[in-house]
Amino acid sequence: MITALWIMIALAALLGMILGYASIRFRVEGNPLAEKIDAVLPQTQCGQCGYPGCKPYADAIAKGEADINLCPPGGEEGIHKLAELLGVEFKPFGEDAQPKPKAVAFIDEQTCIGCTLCIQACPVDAIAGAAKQMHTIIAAECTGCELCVPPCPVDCISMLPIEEKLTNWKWRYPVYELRQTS
Amino acid sequence: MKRIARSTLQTAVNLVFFAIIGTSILSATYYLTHDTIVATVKKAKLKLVSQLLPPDSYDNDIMQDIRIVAADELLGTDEATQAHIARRGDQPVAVVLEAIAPDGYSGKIELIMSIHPDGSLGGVRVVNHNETPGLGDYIDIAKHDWITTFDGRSRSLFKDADWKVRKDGGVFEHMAGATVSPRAVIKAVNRALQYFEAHRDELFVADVKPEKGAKK
Amino acid sequence: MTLAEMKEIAYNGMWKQNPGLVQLLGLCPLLAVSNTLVNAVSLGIATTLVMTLSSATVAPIRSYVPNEIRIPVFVLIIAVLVTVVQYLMNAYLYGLYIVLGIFVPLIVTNCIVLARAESFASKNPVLPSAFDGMMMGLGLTAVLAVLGGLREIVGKGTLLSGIDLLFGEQAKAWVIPIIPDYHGFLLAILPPGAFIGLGLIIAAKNWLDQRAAKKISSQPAPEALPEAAQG
Amino acid sequence: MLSSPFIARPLSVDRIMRRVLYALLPGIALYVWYFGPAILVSIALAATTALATEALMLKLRDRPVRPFLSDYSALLTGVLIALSIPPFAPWWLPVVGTAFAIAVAKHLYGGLGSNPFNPAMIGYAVLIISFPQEMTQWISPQGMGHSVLSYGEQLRYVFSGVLPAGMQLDALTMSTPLDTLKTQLQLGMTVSDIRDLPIYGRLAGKGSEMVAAGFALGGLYLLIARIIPWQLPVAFLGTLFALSGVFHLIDPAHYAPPLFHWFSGAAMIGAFFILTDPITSPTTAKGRILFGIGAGVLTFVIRAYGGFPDGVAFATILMNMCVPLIDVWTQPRIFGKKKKESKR
Amino acid sequence: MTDYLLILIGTVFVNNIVMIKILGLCPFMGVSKKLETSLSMGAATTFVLTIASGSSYLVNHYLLGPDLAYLTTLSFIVVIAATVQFTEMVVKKTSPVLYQVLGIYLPLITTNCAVLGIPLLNVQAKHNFIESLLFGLGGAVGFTLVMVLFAGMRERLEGADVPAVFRGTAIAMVTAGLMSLAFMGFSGLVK
Amino acid sequence: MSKLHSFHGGIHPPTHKKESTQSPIMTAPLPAQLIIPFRQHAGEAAKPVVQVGERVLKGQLIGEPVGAISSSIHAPTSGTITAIELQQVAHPSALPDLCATLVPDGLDEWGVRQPLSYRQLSSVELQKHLRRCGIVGMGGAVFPSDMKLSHPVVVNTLIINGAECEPYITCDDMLMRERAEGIVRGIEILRHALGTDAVLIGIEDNKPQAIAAMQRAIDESSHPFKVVVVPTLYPGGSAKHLIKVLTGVEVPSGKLPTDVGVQCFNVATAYTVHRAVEHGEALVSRVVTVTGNVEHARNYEALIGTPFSDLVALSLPKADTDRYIMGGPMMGVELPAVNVPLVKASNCVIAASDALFPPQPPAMPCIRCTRCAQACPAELQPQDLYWFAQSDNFGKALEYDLFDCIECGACAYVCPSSIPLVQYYRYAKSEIRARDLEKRAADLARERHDFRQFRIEREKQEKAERLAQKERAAAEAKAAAAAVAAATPADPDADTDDTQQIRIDAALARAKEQAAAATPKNTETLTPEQRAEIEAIEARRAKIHDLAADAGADDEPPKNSQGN
Ligand SMILES: Cc1cc2nc3c(=O)[nH]c(=O)nc-3n(C[C@H](O)[C@H](O)[C@H](O)COP(=O)(O)O)c2cc1C
Ligand SMILES: Cc1cc2nc3c(=O)[nH]c(=O)nc-3n(C[C@H](O)[C@H](O)[C@H](O)COP(=O)(O)O)c2cc1C
Ligand SMILES: Cc1cc2nc3c(=O)[nH]c(=O)nc-3n(C[C@H](O)[C@H](O)[C@H](O)COP(=O)(O)O)c2cc1C
Ligand SMILES: Cc1cc2nc3c(=O)[nH]c(=O)nc-3n(C[C@H](O)[C@H](O)[C@H](O)CO)c2cc1C
Ligand code: SF4
Ligand code: SF4
Ligand code: SF4
Ligand code: SF4
Ligand code: FES
Repeated sequence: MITALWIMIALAALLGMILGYASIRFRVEGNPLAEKIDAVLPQTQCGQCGYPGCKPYADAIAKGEADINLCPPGGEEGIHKLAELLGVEFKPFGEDAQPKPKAVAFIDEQTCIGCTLCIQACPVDAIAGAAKQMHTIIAAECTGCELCVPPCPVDCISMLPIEEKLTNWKWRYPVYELRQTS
Repeated sequence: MKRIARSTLQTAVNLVFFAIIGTSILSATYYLTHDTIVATVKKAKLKLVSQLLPPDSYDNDIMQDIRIVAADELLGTDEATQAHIARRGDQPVAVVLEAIAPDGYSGKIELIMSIHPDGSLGGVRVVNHNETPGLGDYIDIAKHDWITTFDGRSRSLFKDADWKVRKDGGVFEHMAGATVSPRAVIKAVNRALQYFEAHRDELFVADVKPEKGAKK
Repeated sequence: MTLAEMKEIAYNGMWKQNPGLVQLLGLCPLLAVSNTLVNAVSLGIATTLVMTLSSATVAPIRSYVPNEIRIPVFVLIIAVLVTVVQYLMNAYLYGLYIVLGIFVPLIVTNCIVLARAESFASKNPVLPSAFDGMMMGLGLTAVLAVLGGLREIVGKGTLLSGIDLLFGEQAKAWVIPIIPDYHGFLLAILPPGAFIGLGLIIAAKNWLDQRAAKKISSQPAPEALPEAAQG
Repeated sequence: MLSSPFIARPLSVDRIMRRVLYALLPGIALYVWYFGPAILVSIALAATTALATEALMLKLRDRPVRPFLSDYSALLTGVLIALSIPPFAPWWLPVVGTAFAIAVAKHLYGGLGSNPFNPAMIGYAVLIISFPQEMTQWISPQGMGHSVLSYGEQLRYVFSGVLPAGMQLDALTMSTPLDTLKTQLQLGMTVSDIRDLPIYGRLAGKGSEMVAAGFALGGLYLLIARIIPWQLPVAFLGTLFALSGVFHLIDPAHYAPPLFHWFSGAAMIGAFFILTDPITSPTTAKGRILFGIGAGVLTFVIRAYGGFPDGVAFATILMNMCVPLIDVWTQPRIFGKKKKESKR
Repeated sequence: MTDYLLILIGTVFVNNIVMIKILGLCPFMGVSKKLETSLSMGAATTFVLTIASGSSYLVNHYLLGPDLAYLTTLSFIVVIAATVQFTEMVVKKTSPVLYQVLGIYLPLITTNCAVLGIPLLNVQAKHNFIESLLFGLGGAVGFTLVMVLFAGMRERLEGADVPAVFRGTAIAMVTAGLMSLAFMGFSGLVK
Repeated sequence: MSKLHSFHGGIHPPTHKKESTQSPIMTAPLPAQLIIPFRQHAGEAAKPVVQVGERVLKGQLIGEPVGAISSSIHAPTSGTITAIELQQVAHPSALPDLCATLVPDGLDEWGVRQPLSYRQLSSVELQKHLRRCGIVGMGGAVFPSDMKLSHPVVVNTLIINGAECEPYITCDDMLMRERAEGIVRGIEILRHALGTDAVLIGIEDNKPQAIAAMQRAIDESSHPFKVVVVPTLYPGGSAKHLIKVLTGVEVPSGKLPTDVGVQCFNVATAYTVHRAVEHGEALVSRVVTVTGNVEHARNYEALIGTPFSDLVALSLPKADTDRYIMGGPMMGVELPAVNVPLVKASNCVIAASDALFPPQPPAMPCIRCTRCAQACPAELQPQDLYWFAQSDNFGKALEYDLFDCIECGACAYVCPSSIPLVQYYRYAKSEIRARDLEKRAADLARERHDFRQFRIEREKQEKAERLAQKERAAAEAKAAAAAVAAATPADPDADTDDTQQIRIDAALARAKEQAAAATPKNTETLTPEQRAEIEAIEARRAKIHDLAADAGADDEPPKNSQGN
């Protein structure tokens, strides 16, 4: 009984010391993983994930606080990439977070009053214009995040889905019906 | 540097604290259950022996009447085992021996048997084996009563040539398609009997006490 | 602990986060000792006991354990509990103890025990933790029972064989021969049978879940219809 | 809209499978010649079960039944299982084995083309592990002078397990040449003593060596018709030959000669019909050689030291496990690249 | 020498820790989705297992002895837990992605049944120090081997038309079952 | 004779070339209407430079190149431009593209032609001329030929591709038979521009007449060109594989032939170069094979923009013809409609019917038989690529060198499971490209987002500084005022005046600031291109507005659908 105690005490003391030392010696600062996750996110900065932008969401995933299926702009592909990066199972979108077709914002300048509110809302500076002047969306830079839509006092911003042209046309997945051949 | 030292020490103390509590509880349980466990193990072995020897055929404490048997080729053992001796009055009734058949279909087959002083078998049981379930495992009493054919057999009744399965010209039955396992058992029992013949006299002289560290 | 919380914990343990089917933790005993119903349930109960106690122990001390020795301490607690259980079994259920073999001490390293200590008990108060431990244990036991029963029936054609190890000789009569004169399908009681059997059970759970999901998604439709008509 | 190319060479899966089935015919014919027609019952049972299970699984999986039933792959699996179990087995043996092979080893993975393990060999492995007794009772060749059952009696035995009065099962069956070799070696006989036993012919088992030769003949046709790649049989048989040759040279009393290994058990049918299953073997030339060598080594090791008389089936599924890795690690160089740097 | 070789062959193939002994399954199932991670996990486990079987031999032989056998489990697991915790800190420091990937399984190496199972089996089989080390190494190599093979198959299965209810873990279980079936082919190699 | 080399794989489909080589090339009659797409070449589409209603002459520029990789478009005959609008073109997507409609006036009146004597010209000047003439590769890739002449490294071998390996197509064959002299002259121009000495002309051995004609023309011209007869093996005409066969050199994956000192041109390209340089003729017509399910399979010299329907009608399609394929049966595309126009890339149109091209049986799963790998000239593992493509595992597909696939279709040709392999590869490739673009857009967005955060931070700081400054100024002013007040306590008027003045100053400053703020705020960081783009957007917006006004309210986003 007493020997048992001594042995366990000695063991515990030794191991405790090793661990205590190691915990200081191998302390990790910051979280490089978040960067990797951020690189996978679509950078739309739309906040649909419930976080104020992509980086915060990445941080939350890295900390294990957020699920990987919250970013609609990333699409299922994005979830797959996250799942792969993190080595977890793929998880489909929830009911409320389904991705929408890609779109760009469009300002009806007939209605635009040049209030600059949308400029302040746009996270990627894709709106050009000045106070009391018509505003324009630089389509190539617009990520389609829709953040500029609600602030507009005269509802002149609409989201136009990106239409298919020869330049962005994609080959379809080959679907062949397995016909019953007699 | 100081921080490291302090953290190191703190962690150690913490862990030691839990170790003390844990060890205490554990030791307590151990000592509380120790006797019961010893008794249970004994009871289990007695139950096994009772299959080989009717309990009313002897009157000594068979668990205390023990002889240490050194490892021997004839027994197939590679470390010392315990032989239990049954006596009625002062007369030896039987010895309970352990033996191993090394050449089963998939490895060793552990046997236990009782042998009367006249060299006849009280009974044989397989305690441990890895034979193919459904094929070679009929040597196990739980599956088949084949093993009881040994009851009462002895080397004076059967010559060496008889200690074989029928297929090889012996007297022992076997199941079609699985002769490896019974061959191994028969061979091992025959050898154990040979061992008994050679050591009959020493075997019935008991060592005093069961030695610690010997095989349970 | 409110009733709703309890329900949630119970549902998690038994179905949604079932250790054996979803979390895939605690697989070793699940697969190794599920060759008969009796073995399976016995080990399941032992594990449940350990889980309840360990969660209940970890919860109150969680704030006093520094992070770097968190695991050693938790494991130490679990090991003590397991060894206690082991000695009790050894003393009072010797036959079963021999059959379950190395898997009794291995409850220590049953992943699900530590996993619950880490992810639930170390963040919650005593009562919910103990309850969580118990429900997780029971969830595992349930899977063990189903798998054990399945393997026994397919493999041997019986149920409850080995019950005498728990209740003594007289219990031998309780064994139910499900398929009389059965030839025995050895695969089921060997390791491959364990894996495949668990795979089938997981698939069955998936199937039930999918069916339930389909029901849910098709149910609200009629309710939503009048609304849509208004709009 | 359809995409190019708009023309194709008229080759199809069912044609390939059919040719493999034809190639099995010489072996089967010799089988019947030497061991009687019981095997045909097994083949019929296994084939029917294979097709029925395939149809059932396709229905359950909501896939079209017709095109997959007529691709003959299930049939081939069934026939191969029937050929690998004792011809005189009770009726449920081929049925259970084939049903397991098709349902679990093939369709749980998505059916034709997706299964990582050779279904027939999985079926065989399941059977030998679950029913070793039934699986080791091989019929002894008719030529050996044992009394032979009439067809009716054979059928009756297969379906009800009842033998005509006075007939002993032992008299009809024997353990196979490989099995006998193994058990007799354990009893201290030497290889040459054992091979003097009446069940042995000139190369290997009497009768079974001819069956193996029949399979080899069919295999050569497949090889010439370019249905199977040469690397697999060559690497497998070569390795088996070399290994057994070396061991036989060193210790002829305890190791059988190479030709014995070639012509007993499933070596020939394995080399040409089983290892070559395209779905479960590697796709690169180098990979196929590795696969064949691995299977050869495993077969020899299991035959010489293992618990099963023949190792071909286990060697096959053990190597099946390695196929994805072999494929990844033996990717060939592509046009315009120096040497493929390893993928990982 | 041949004895040692037989121990290795025995633990890697014949009595493969995962497929035949059914130990260490949780990480086997959990960390085998990708080849790379399974390799890393195998390496980490090999490290821990070898150390664990060596150090627990020392603990058992020099500290405990036959009288304190009841402390075996307790002392082994504490030693193992500390080793793992140490490894965890080092991995966290040196490879954050690996840390994230091994995730819950890294602390769970502690509770990888194999890591406690092998030392306990060592005690049961009365192995000496070298044998204990080899047994640990062989077990770990066997673990890594089947995990890598399994990961390879799972990667390929990703493209297969697996029935919906079997997708994911169910088919992985079936695959593990068939692998275990294959491993039974080794039975009898080392008696 | 130099030693021939070989490449892995390849197939021998039935060639069906006899049908269309029975009669000589015929000049197709002038159609009633020509439709000329502005995107006929690889790279950026040309920009229209004519107005609707304008009369143009044959060879007159109607679309000018935009950007580096682009080419010119010319009027194929004289007539009036009646429309510039979106019209259906020969593209598998069946999507419309910008085209000019030209109604010929029947005069076929050439505009200015400017023949050059190339020997005096530098390579750069020649390139400019070819770009002006709209010369692009006629071998199928329609890559601007001028770009292929401008290369930074030394090219020591010029390879002329007369292989024409695809079944059915015979336009190069006929061109070589009938216009070998022009081709040889064109080759000499190309050789001159590249500055090479060695010229190898690879022709498959199933075209003996073409080989003889070319050899004769070379002998007559006394250029040291070498005609090399190569074995018939599809896809022996692929540039990289022809180079391998002729020189033994493998063009490294991801590299261009010029990286190994070789350049490759099609025979028809050489011929158009000859026409452009020595006759000053822009590329306004080409030879095209019409074959397949027709009564008279033959080759036509047709104007670019001729509707295929006109050409096909000349050859009398058989009754059961139900679809048309542009290009060969191995790599061609099914035409979305038969009235789409002939473009520079159109070497062949095949009338197809189920009897001629039986529909593929339903695809079975891949059985990993590796017949595809044995046939793949790129030495890929098509079955693996397929496995990854069909399960959307694009990362792995890339790892297995998907982009080295030349889409030759050899794999699908031999596949016993009848899997449309090439279609899977095209699908995977276009998904990967799209994802690449998305990735780049995301990177850009991240950059811009970060920049914006930085800017906001900076502005905040500046504002704070300005505020501090103002406060400081105010404090100073106050102090000064106080001082003044203290100095002149007896003069309250002066006091008010001064403080008034300060207030006014402050107000002025404020106003100025506001004015500053009103200058376009978000435009300071824009590059000139972006400014240009904004202008373009304005223009486009105006147009869309017009359209919207025309279309009425229907085009509004359907608001009610979201109304719940
Ligand atoms: C997988 C397998 C397992 C076997 N297991 C056993 C066994 O456990 N015991 C046994 O005696 N024979 C076993 N055998 C049968 C032996 O190989 C051998 O055939 C048999 O013992 C010879 O019996 P016979 O002389 O009656 O033919 C097994 C055979 C196989 C194929
Ligand atoms: C996977 C497989 C395993 C087989 N195993 C054996 C075996 O263990 N022994 C054997 O003799 N024949 C075996 N066969 C059957 C032989 O290939 C062949 O049918 C044999 O020549 C029949 O003769 P036998 O009855 O004398 O063995 C097997 C066949 C296959 C396909
Ligand atoms: C599969 C394949 C087959 C080709 N076949 C030919 C051919 O037969 N004749 C040809 O001139 N170009 C063929 N090409 C195009 C050549 O690779 C190359 O683009 C062309 O010869 C370059 O000449 P150009 O720029 O003058 O067109 C083929 C390309 C591919 C991918
Ligand atoms: C050359 C060749 C060999 C084959 N060998 C086997 C075999 O050994 N076992 C089997 O089940 N199917 C075999 N098949 C059939 C088929 O490939 C198999 O059923 C697939 O594995 C089912 O997906 C073979 C087919 C071919 C063409
Ligand atoms: S939803 Fe996606 S795109 Fe939007 S902010 Fe969150 S991570 Fe970025
Ligand atoms: S313009 Fe609008 S939709 Fe586009 S990026 Fe800016 S805020 Fe988002
Ligand atoms: S299409 Fe691509 S993969 Fe197929 S043969 Fe041609 S190059 Fe190879
Ligand atoms: S040819 Fe077709 S079936 Fe054969 S491997 Fe290639 S893709 Fe698969
Ligand atoms: S229970 Fe054994 S590893 Fe998890």
